[in-house]
Amino acid sequence: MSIISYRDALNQGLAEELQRDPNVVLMGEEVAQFKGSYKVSEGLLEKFGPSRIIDTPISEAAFSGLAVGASMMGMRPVVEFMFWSFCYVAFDQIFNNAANVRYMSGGMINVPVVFRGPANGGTNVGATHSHTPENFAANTPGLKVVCPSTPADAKGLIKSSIRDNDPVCFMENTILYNLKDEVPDEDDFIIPLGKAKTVLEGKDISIIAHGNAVHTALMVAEELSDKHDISAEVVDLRSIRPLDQDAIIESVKKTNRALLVEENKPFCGVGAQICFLIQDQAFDYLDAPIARVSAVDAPQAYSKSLEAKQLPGKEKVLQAALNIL
Amino acid sequence: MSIISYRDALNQGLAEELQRDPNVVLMGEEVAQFKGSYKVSEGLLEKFGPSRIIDTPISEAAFSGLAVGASMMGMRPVVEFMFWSFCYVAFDQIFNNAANVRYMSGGMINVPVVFRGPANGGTNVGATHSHTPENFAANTPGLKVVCPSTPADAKGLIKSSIRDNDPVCFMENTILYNLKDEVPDEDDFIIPLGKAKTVLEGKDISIIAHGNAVHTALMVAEELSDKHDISAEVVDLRSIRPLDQDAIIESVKKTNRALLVEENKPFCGVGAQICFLIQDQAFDYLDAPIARVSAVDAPQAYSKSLEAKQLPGKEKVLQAALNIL
Amino acid sequence: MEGLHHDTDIDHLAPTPRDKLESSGDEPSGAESDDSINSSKNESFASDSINQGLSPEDKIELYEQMVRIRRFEERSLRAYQQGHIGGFLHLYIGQEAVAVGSVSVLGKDDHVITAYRDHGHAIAVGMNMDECMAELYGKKTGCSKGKGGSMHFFAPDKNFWGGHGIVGGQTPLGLGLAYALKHFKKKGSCLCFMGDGATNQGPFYESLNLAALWNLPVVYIIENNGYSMGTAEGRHSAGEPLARRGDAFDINWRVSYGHDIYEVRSVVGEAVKQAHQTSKPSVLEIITYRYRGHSVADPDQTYRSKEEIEEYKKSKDPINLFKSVLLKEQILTEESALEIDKLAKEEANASAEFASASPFPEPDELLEDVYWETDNPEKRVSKGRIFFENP
Amino acid sequence: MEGLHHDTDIDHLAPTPRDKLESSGDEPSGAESDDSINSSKNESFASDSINQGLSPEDKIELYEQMVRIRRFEERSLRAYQQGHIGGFLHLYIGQEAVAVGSVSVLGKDDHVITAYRDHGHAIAVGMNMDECMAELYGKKTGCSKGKGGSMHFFAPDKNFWGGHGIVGGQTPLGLGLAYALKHFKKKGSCLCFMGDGATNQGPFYESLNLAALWNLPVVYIIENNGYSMGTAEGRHSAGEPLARRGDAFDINWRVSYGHDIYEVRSVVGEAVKQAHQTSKPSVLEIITYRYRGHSVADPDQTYRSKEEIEEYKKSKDPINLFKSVLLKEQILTEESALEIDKLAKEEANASAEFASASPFPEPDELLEDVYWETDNPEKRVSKGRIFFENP
Ligand SMILES: Cc1ncc(C[n+]2csc(CCOP(=O)(O)OP(=O)(O)O)c2C)c(N)n1
Ligand SMILES: Cc1ncc(C[n+]2csc(CCOP(=O)(O)OP(=O)(O)O)c2C)c(N)n1
Ligand SMILES: [Mg+2]
Ligand SMILES: [Mg+2]
Repeated sequence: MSIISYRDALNQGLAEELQRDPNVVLMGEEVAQFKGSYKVSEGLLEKFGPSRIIDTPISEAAFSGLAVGASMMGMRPVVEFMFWSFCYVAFDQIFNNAANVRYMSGGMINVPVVFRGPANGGTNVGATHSHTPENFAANTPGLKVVCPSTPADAKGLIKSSIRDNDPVCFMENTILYNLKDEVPDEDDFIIPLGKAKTVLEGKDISIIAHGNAVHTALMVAEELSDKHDISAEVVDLRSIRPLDQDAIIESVKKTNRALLVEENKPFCGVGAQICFLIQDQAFDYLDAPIARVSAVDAPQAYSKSLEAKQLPGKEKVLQAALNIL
Repeated sequence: MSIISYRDALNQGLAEELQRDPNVVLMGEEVAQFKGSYKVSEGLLEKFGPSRIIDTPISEAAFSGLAVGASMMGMRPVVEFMFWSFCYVAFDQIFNNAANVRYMSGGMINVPVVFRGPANGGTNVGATHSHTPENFAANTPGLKVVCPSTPADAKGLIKSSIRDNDPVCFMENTILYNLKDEVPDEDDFIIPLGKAKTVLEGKDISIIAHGNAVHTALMVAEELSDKHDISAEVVDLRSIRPLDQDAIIESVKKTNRALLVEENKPFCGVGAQICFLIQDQAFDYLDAPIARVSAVDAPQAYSKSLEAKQLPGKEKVLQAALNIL
Repeated sequence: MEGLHHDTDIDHLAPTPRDKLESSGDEPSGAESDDSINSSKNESFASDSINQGLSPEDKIELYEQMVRIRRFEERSLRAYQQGHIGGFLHLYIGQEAVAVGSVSVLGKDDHVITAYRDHGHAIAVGMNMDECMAELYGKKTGCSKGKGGSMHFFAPDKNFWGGHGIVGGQTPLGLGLAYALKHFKKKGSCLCFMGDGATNQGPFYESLNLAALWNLPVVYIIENNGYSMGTAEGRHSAGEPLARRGDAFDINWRVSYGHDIYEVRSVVGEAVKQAHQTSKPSVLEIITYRYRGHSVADPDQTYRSKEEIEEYKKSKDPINLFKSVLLKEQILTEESALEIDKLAKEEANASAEFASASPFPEPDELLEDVYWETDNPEKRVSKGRIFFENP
Repeated sequence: MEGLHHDTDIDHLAPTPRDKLESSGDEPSGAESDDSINSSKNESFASDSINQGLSPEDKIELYEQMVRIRRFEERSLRAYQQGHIGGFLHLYIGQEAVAVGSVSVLGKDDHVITAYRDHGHAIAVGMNMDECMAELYGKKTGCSKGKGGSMHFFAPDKNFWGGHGIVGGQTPLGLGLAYALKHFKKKGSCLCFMGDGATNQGPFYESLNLAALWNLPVVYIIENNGYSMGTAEGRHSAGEPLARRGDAFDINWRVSYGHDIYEVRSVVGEAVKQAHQTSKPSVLEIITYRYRGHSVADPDQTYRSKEEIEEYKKSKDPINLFKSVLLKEQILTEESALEIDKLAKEEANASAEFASASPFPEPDELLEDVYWETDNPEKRVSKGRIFFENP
């Protein structure tokens, strides 16, 4: 185990896969000479050269589609979006071409492409730069969706995503890039997609979250335990699609209460879907309605004072937990 | 009352609003000389001339954005997408610009634009042409979303949408264009957004649907009544955002059972959101899990034989109802 | 006709240093001073080395291919009218020389991608009528197992990557195919076909910039049939010719006619040679015409006259023209032409029978071909639930 | 520097019949044979009627505006470093003559829209420093009530429509503003500013086609500062100059320098005149330079040298240049220049104090300004629930 940042973990994962497979390339705005806007690709240009680490113009539609086309022929491109928000100008290439080519060709073509970059609010960059499209991507059959919350997951999941033969939308979080934690040193450390992680065992309530909300959930669980003598279980989904439904349902069957925390917008967000599954599969186990805390239902605000209240904070989540206990 | 088609009802609604307000224009591919791919704009060019009914090149991003810009200055453009699927190439203009400009300007700017066109599967046009993005739009604060299921609703709601000072995503259905039904003749017949319609009163189960699924729900209700002596209530949402939550909750409180039917894809679809609301607001009233039937979770297939089974059909929905009764 | 490019004299578009393809060397220019058909013009392309090298059998095969495409589509039209085919059916009739001529100059590392009007390209690359017709019928035996339909034919084994329904959506994909060719160090190219209307989609320009900036061997072929559905070129596009839109990116571009298969071969051949030799992209605008409505359901009488269609058919039908060339070259006889036609019709009829007799896919096949992993369960690595509504 | 356009001699871009703006009549050409600054060149633009018509007060005001923008931004930079400002801060320092010169030629029906590097345009259109600085601080008194931030300034009452964060996303909006002007029968125009990097977004081309096809009075101004973040022009764009990308649409285009405010006024004035007279669009590429990193957080030393920055500052700083012109014209004295500077600094400092003293918005304001209807409850017509997660 080494203690490294989420950023470095991603960097290692990318470097290892670039090393392992010459058909992996990384492309995006400022990924090469500038080392990535968030420095995730630091050192990769030096190591792999400009034919593997490629700076692009601001042409998300073209380079996303290029990556899909290249993947159809057997390459394994990794596309960095400086922000996932910019997938909106490349939407058709991702949500039609990457998602549907396999189907429309009757299974003759694989699309092993990874789209990655940060998708989060909370950094005062305003509405246009704070989208969290994991629900859009997971709604789209043909795509897989991953949202790592820790350095180890970032590394293990990016490696799995690159090796995956299906298109993967990999959503990081700028707030987590500096988070440091233990990451296994093994040579071939990977984490399969679709495997949730119970980050805290508990028995009174299941708090289910993904991405940065997992950390909020953990703080809430701590306070529930410290101040309210309540034992909360925290489940980190890690992957939205495939989804570890069993882990969710088992946890809820044990605790009989579920609180969903997400930084996604509420209407048709990931929490809504998890809610459907829980009540569908564990209706008789529920001792209270499933509670949910999502981002406040407004475009992401710029002002710190507003945005601090826009994402699910500890107090609000705590209150939501207490409401159903 | 006159009996007219959904297509003609839309046409009347558009014509009346074009007549009423000189700042309303209709633009899109083939809307003028060709009268619209689905002939919704028949006769409008003759009546209002080429400065009000405007044929566009295949440039959805540019003309959607143009409409947003023009609406900022006080026009009320109606943009036709030949298929709502094509919003994927204009996603940023709709989901960023139309949705966020008001917010980002601190409320100084209105964006009274309507994006309309068909959004449905079921006509063998394959995955790229069958998207149903009502959940994406309703997830996006700043946008309103309407899905009319009958000729009267089509007319009353398109008129409201055009008069609305906020951006409205108006999603029609090619299968419904030929549906004929009664439409009030009153001069100024409008239906407010956000008002659901209980199309059938019942007491044993609430079937909640929108768009074409409403018609499936009605067939199922009929069969439930005829063959199973079960009295189903059918609620047509009509508008997804704003959402008539009260109508939903009241119905479920009365029947104690809810079945959600939609032609949306399941993961984070509209049904997921309605499910969350019901269990949140009427948990103690539920005698069974909330059931849901969505489109089969695969890209829309071309073949008739497949697609016939891809959208929620009567048998499948009936079975889902019986399962929770 | 307002905006119809066929009224355009392409003479002033004669290659200048920039729009002349680099590898063209001493090839004669493709631009002539009027657009009437005359044998001398045909001969000028006929004498290009790329056409000189054709054996009589090669020429017969080109002719056959065009005839087969036309008969296939005519048969599919009947099937549509009989209710066997649903959704859209975009016919390529009238444009056959473009697909056949273009594909005929390709080698083993040259690839093809196109839009939804894809039957011609599909047959030109060697897909057989059975799998194509069965796809139109939505049958399990179709090239895409009935999942893609008319707009989404694919044959990766024949270097054919679709068949794409979103206008312009294939332009970045074609760029990616070219990118991969370069990555894999193949001396190849990608022909990316598109319509005149598709030139108004933004991703095309982003792709042009990348193609030029990164030197990618993609050849954009604008099949300019004068209309984007019911909208004539002059009503959808500012500036002429459309190929000039590559100019600002310093991409070689050229306008030529698509009714003469020798001309198509010359022009595309040059662009492919350039791609092989220098890896450079190009934009070719090929003037052509579709005889049928945009799709079968479209009443084309509203935006163009019967006369316009008849005029083109009479003077520029690519099959008739090539037939008279081959008759003159004494490669074909009226009898052998008739025989080719008969065989093509029989083949098309047989394909309709094949399609008709083929089974429909089963509902549970809906969930196949969505993910590689679920199609290969024994190799699946990921865990968890992946589908959320079953048939 | 690889790809840096400043090494480009724009002489060969001298107006040809197509890139000469139509209404320019007998104006002198903007292209000179070298790019060194000399007073004779300045005088050639100085003698344009649009500049001849300036009173001494007008000129002082232009100078003041540039100084105010610079001092405002320098002050905002300090505030950012002190932690008062979050997110991005894209400074316009070095480019001031472009916004000030352009806006100064506009009349009451001329409108402006730009990208995220919008402080200069905002102040140029007449927004006051207080509302701008307060917006940067995220305060309730900010122009967008703290909701938009640095990238999203708006002042519709001053014909200023933002401030847009998505690169190229404003290009169709600007088209729409021009469309509405035409609809409302105003003799106006819309200046749509964008960066060099933004020319690689597809919607820009779609917009160019529509602008030309429909004859819309939009003036696209590419503020070419040589870099798209850390990517020099030559690494992000094929073909030069960028303005030529309007050519294929038959749009008049022109390249000029942005360090001389007289030149900016001449060139933009012509384009606006053309828009007023013929409703025609144009594409202007204005060569300029930013002194600071792409945004405050960006370490610009990785992609350009200190010398490059110093060189530009020394020879082409728009404020210094205009100052020496005005000194020479005896409109300004060293003392009055100092006074202007002092006042600008004081104003900037005061705006920071204003911002600092202003209240933050309250959390429940999060749900304001999302929908017109919920902001105007007494006029609300729709029913039902509209928000699904409250603060
Ligand atoms: C993005 C998008 N917008 C609209 C359509 C609908 N549509 C399909 S084909 C077509 C016309 C295309 O014309 P052109 O590119 O000239 O090709 P042609 O049909 O002539 O072969 C349109 C508008 C689409 N498929 N995709
Ligand atoms: C669609 C999109 N992609 C990427 C970005 C991130 N980004 C913001 S500014 C910028 C560079 C733009 O350069 P340019 O257009 O030259 O303008 P300048 O910053 O020089 O004023 C990039 C890549 C964005 N905001 N939007
Ligand atoms: Mg066409
Ligand atoms: Mg720049």
